[in-house]
Amino acid sequence: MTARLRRLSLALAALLADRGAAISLAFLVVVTLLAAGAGWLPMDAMRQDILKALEPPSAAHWFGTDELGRDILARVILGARTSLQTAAGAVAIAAVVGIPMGLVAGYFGGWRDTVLMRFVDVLLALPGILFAMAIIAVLGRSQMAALIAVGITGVPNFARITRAQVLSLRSRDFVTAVEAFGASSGYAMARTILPNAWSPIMVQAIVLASLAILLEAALAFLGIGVPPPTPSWGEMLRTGKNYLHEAPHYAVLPGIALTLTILSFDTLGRAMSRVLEDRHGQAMPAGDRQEEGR
Amino acid sequence: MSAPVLSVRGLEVDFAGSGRPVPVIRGVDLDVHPNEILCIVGESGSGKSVTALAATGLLPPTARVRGRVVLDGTDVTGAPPEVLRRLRGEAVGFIFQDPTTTLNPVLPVGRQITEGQVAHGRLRQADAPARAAELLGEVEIADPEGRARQYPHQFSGGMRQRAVIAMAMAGRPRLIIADEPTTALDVTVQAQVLDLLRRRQAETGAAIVLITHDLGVVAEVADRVAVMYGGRIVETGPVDALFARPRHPYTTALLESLPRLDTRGGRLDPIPGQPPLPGALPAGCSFHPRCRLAAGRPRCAAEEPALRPVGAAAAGQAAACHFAEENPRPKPPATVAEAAASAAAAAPLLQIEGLKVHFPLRSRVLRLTRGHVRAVDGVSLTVRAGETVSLVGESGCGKTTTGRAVMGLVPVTGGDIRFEGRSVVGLRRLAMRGVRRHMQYVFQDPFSSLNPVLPVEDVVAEPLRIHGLYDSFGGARYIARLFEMVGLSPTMFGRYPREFSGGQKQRIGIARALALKPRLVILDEPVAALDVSIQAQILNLLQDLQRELGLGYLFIAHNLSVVRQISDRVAVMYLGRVVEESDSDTLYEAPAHPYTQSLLSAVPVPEPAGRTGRGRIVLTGEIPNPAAPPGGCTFHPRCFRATDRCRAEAPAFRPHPGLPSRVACHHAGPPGTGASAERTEEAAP
Amino acid sequence: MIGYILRRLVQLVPVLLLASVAIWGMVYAVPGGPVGVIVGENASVEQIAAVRAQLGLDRPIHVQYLDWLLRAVQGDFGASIHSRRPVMELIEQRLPASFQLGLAATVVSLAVGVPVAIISAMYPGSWIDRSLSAWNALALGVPTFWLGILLILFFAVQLRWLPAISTHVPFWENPFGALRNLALPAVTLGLYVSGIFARFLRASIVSELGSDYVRTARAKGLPERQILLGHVMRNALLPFITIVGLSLANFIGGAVVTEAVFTYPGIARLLINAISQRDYPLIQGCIVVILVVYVFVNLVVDILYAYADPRIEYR
Amino acid sequence: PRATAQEGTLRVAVLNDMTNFDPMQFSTVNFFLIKNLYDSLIEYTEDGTPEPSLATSWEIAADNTAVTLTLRDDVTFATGARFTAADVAATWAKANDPTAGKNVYPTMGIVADWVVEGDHRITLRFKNPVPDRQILDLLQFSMPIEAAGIATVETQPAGTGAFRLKERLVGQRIVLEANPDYWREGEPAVATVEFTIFSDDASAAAALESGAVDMTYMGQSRTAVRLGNSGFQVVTGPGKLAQVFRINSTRGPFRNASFRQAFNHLMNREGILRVGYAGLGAVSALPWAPASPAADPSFNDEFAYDLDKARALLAASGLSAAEMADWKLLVNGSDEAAIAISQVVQASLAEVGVAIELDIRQGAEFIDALLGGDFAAVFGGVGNVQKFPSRLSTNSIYRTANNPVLGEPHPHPRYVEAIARVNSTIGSPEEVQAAYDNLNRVLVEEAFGVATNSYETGIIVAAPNVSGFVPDMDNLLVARRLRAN
Ligand SMILES: Nc1ncnc2c1ncn2[C@@H]1O[C@H](COP(=O)(O)OP(=O)(O)OP(=O)(O)O)[C@@H](O)[C@H]1O
Ligand SMILES: Nc1ncnc2c1ncn2[C@@H]1O[C@H](COP(=O)(O)OP(=O)(O)OP(=O)(O)O)[C@@H](O)[C@H]1O
Ligand SMILES: [Mg+2]
Ligand SMILES: [Mg+2]
Repeated sequence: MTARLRRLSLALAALLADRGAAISLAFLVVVTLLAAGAGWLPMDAMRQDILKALEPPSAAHWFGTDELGRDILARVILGARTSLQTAAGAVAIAAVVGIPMGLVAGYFGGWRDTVLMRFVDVLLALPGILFAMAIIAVLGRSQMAALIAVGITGVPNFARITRAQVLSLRSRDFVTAVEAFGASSGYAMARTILPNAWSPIMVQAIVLASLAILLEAALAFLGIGVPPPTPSWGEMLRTGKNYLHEAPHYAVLPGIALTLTILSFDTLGRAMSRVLEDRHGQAMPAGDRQEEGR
Repeated sequence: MSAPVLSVRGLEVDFAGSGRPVPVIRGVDLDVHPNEILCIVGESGSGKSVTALAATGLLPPTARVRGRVVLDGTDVTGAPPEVLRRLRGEAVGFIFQDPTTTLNPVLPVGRQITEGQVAHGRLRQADAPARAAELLGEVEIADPEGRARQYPHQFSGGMRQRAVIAMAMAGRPRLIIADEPTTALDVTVQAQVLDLLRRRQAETGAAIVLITHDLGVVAEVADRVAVMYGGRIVETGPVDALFARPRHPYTTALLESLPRLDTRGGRLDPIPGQPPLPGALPAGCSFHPRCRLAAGRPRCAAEEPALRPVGAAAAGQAAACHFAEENPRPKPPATVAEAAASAAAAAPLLQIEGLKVHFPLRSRVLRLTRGHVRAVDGVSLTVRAGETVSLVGESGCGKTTTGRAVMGLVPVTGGDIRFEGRSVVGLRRLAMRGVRRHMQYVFQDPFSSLNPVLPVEDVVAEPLRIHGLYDSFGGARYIARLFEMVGLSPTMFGRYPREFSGGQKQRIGIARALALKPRLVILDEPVAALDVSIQAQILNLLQDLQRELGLGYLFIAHNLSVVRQISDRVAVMYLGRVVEESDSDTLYEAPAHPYTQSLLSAVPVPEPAGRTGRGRIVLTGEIPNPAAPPGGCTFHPRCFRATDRCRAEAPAFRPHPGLPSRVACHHAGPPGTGASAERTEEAAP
Repeated sequence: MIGYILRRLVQLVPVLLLASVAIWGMVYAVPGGPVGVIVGENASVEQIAAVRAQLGLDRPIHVQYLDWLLRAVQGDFGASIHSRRPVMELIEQRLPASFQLGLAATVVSLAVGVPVAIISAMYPGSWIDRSLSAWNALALGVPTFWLGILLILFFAVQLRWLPAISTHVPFWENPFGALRNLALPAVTLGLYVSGIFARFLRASIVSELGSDYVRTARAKGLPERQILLGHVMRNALLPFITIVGLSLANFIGGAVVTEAVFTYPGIARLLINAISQRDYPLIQGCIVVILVVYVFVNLVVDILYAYADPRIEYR
Repeated sequence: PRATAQEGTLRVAVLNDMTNFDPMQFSTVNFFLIKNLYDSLIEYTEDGTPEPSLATSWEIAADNTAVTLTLRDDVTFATGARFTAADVAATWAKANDPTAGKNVYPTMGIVADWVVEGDHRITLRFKNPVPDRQILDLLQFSMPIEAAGIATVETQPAGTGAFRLKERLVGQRIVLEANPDYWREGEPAVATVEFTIFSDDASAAAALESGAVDMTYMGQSRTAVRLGNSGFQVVTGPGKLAQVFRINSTRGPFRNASFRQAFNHLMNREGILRVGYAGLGAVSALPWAPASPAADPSFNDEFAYDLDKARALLAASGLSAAEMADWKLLVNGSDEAAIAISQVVQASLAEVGVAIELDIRQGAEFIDALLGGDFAAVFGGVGNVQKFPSRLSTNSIYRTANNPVLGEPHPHPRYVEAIARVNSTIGSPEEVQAAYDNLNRVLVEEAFGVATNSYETGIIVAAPNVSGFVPDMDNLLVARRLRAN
């Protein structure tokens, strides 16, 4: 156990040696803490004051106010919660569905591979955002629907990356070894192959988190994301777009928050893949679906 | 003596990584003269390649180079890139180790051969195709015009290396640097390539620096030798003198740790310990912790010895050892044959009869079966308890597949495998699990056979856990015992495989194989990836364990010397079939199958003394595609005894009269006999 | 080769069938139907029933699907419920625009991404590499819709250089007009992907630069430029073809946000409107066409790949 | 007949694609087309005075049971066919057909039959005496379709309008060209009108600002105010809409009248007008435009935003807190203003302790919910609020029979009676006013529709060089005199 801890702390140290990764991680930690503790902050994201609508940034409202006179800073912070929750949930769904698919397809090959990968093909062939829209249309507009929709569009990423990993690992001798000892295919997949495939999968998860935030924002921008009054960055951009001339801060500030968060996830993901590459000498494959939110 | 083509003085190379710079070359002096072959030998990581790359300024930018390198009259160190570039095209040609990766896969071979010349303006673009064909012709490739237009993947390994030689020679360079040019090739092909290299050198008068870790190759081709250890040259001298009377204890130890084709010894004499890492060199003489002479001598631990002439001045030998004069002559190879017959009486542990494993070849599209790779196509073998049976043959002949079929890892197409009398073919999963407890497998590549994310303790315990026997076998205490048994300290329990050297990893792999107390161990090239000194340690360990535990070994290898060292009986495979099987001594001393004979004659012997007189059968061509084996006897296209009968009729595998061997050949018999032996037998120049 | 193409096309059939059944099922699972949109907010119950019957929407789902399928196989995708025009006609109006935008966006992403990749791969770790990689990160981090709005505000509203709305002007009829109309949407779409391209290509160039054949080429004394262009790029571009193809297919079918922001008459916007109006035949038609485009582009990519990579033989 | 050559193109940005060319199926999506392809029998001026159009004169019978029209004899359809009384008869026949009459059908309920009295003379007869204004509204609402073109009118326009269809690219643009034989002298002013369909208000505004179009039609109020401030012309017409908080009084807490009445005071009307419409419009507690004969500003004070009064009414309802919050507010997701004002109400409700969620739906899904009455409450614009007061009942929530939301029998018989009284009061102005007052009182007490404000629909924002705006009673776009130079 201590060895594992040591390994973890070494990896973290290597990660933090990268200045970009350190800054990104710090930023994400701050954003996460703020989002988690939004309830304790002095500003209220929901309090309207219509007479004070669309005010520019001031001492009372650091980020100004929106069209209903609500504090934009508070809404940006609460929007972080929406974004992070959606991203986390979506990545979890994508992983829970995609990883077993990739494992089974890669490990057994044959008809299972054909069937699963055809399914992935269809998912990939339809632009993700269209797919997400259809899912939301079926489920109705809610945070859960957005989360599921974004999650399902991420399934191919996990399925393909896991499958590729399994294909490259399953002919490696240490996998043959556990098979030679008489281990079941379940053991070989879950206990031997998967732990070795974690690194690229983790990297993929982080990349996907940034894509999920982007896609969630795009859905909100198209008016089918998390419904108001729950603040969400995409929704704020969508509304703020209408007031670009009167109150440019309204769309600019949430946009910056969104971009910085995506950048941080992205930087972190790349730094992680670099560190892992250095440590394992294996190249991290790029994601399949990086074109979300077009 | 004429001026040296390459002259290196005081070469030092550091690699500046993230931490402190690591000294990799620590003062190397070298001269290479025209028409001379200088071999650089040494274990992995001793700095052979870096020396060669530094000589031509090809090191990556992270390398810091000091010292003076004069190549063909030009000072290389600090030369502007343009000068270096010209030098590379004209004065020096390169041959690298792995012919599969040294050629660009997406460009035609012919273009790659000549493009350097074209870039230097020494060849007009219009003349390039003709010149490429001419060069390919010179390296004895049939249909050079057609081949020049093909891509590397359409060439076999040996042909690729020939093409690389043609490329290196294209500019008629004064110097050729060949970095392990034959390590990736089979012995038969290695013999062809070395032969070609030597002949081309004789024709062009170029100097050759040949880097290798195979002392046999050195003895075959070198004029002079430089032995490297820990980033320095520890001994240098003419090849005969160096082999006859090595002056540095490392050279001596190397020679003694080498298994040899011409002797069957009980135990090898390995060099203890591990080669040093460049970042953590011992103080003083870097060899002293492993040195026989250094024992207890404070000077060795304190002072780095200089390379100084030793022995008769005319001999031109130099060694970097404070006590070079005390270095004993190498022990003559042991010739005692131990009682090998002891096992013969025991009941058979493993019986393989007529085993066939065919892999379907599927088309990319629609995945229709388009044919079969006949990976194993008729293998019969018996292994008894306490006995080592070896399976030898060139790459791709089906050795590994046989081993895997025994373990039930690949589906068997035909034939039978019996373990302790019970057939294991087609057993259901659970029944197979029971059998697997008693058979274990050791893999070739220690780097990939251990799960990188498990601590080594868990790696070794994994088979026990899978079978639910961890506690009943004694848990951690039992694992500790296994560690000690293979010469590792249980204090290493929590470490990960990455933190071990290759030899240590292979020990862990062996410990893991022994965990379930098997009766049969299948060893798939267990020492092929290891340096000679470590190889000897592992071979000894295997022999000790066998004696202690009464194990039966199925030993898979392509190195005939290693096989001779360890085997009781040997089976030679060619293209999926066993073509000859006998006890070890008979097979090596009286081979009956022409393929066995050619294999044995292709093995380089670390004995420069008799090399000019050794008769040698150089096989033409390479092993055919197992998906479309030739008709009749599959060996006939390469066989020097082939007749019409061989083309038409596959020979049966049957006992050879007068020998305890079984052979599959229409014209079996001792070397030198047979229809057309003289035709293809040729003497080295 | 022709046999190979035919087989690939045959393989397309199950994918299309699977997708069409799935989409049909999904479309019906979605609440709301096309009738409300047609009759308007103040319609009566009888009116709605009449329209439903008129459109054949009162039949069981599977009957409707089979009917659609039978005619679709014959190339007849029916008429749009909403506009009463043949689905194929509507798609034919949009497809050239989508192709043109997709190609333009691909050109933009290549024109930005490839040089960025090459330059940063040539000096890995240098300040220029780091600043280019920051640029990439930015390209990947700025949401498309946001970028589109900013571009319109700046180039169309402020400077008045380019139109704020992009119509489809066929390139061969009026190249200048086409470029004016494509500039902003193509940049909006392409910038993000240029980041992906640059990253992918940089990584493969760097890894190819470390391979043995590059060392061989250096040992031959080839100039660095020739090594990069003649050796490395050929290998690095091979896997890149696939990525470019995928993104082209996605540009054509999936430029949802960009088409909305620029009011561009592409197929994605047609589909989005069809979805919001529950125009079933049009939804089906669009999706089938998007799938076919995807498969077709991939086929072309595979053929190109085979052409560029001597190791692959198609039998 | 005339020779003034039209020239030039007018480029108009619109925000919806039209659905079909039937003038009886007009809704906001084809507002921009109808008055350009068709003419009405009569028109209203901005202040509601009737004036001739295809009908040169109309004589209402003394007992208000018939009207006789004289039609122009110099009019041709876009096909070239002459316009006669037979076309008007065919048009009314279509309007009176329950499957073909579409939007006009309910209005035809008062009609008994019609008699063609010559090529250019026709008499329309009513079942009962009908107020003048209601008759005029029907004439203004009647847009003759060529008899031969009635069957295909959904896909093929068949009118006498100043323009005819030149090109249609679904979802992209519609191009009209001048009708060369148009009967109005010197009109239309331009040769072509090109409508480009935008999916988004901001893009349309940007197109106008960048000069890509000459005007936008039906954009958002806020954008219009902004563009107006930066030098563009903002043209609003008399045909305002009333924003009404529609309540399904057959469901949940809304069955309770006191609970419903609380909403009269829960509406922060100033805030809503400001947030949703940038102040363009007027607050109103009744569903009338200021020009409506039934408008009564005194209600605005009586039913002003007052949370205390709301709390009192909520308390009087006797509902528990959980019951009061047991509903969702349906929101039209494609309407930015609706999203904003729904949040204003949501916040007001939160202030009085009723926490509810928004149920935002898009496109077809929203319309289906609206049509099927599948909602508890929803904001929705109500039209015809500047015309005869009983025209209110053509809007779904205010329908007196076959009400799609409230169902049969109508749960608010007082309201049904009040509308009937308005329809049948043909007496003195005082009697008429009393009928209107009664209707207004019933509306706020039954409170199944709580009005908040009137607002502009069909706003035109045009570049400074555009001239020739013709106001339309329904704010439809009339392009026949428009030109840009
Ligand atoms: N680019 C590099 N960066 C850092 N260290 C390097 C680099 N190249 C080689 N080294 C180190 O220099 C030492 C000598 O390497 P070199 O390749 O010369 O060994 P070698 O004798 O050729 O071994 P082998 O038989 O394995 O080829 C090794 O320890 C190696 O790790
Ligand atoms: N799973 C497989 N599918 C198809 N062909 C296979 C498979 N495994 C092995 N082969 C083929 O079978 C032949 C024999 O392979 P095998 O690995 O047994 O050779 P080997 O004698 O162990 O060679 P080496 O010395 O290179 O390890 C080769 O041609 C190989 O390509
Ligand atoms: Mg080397
Ligand atoms: Mg093998």
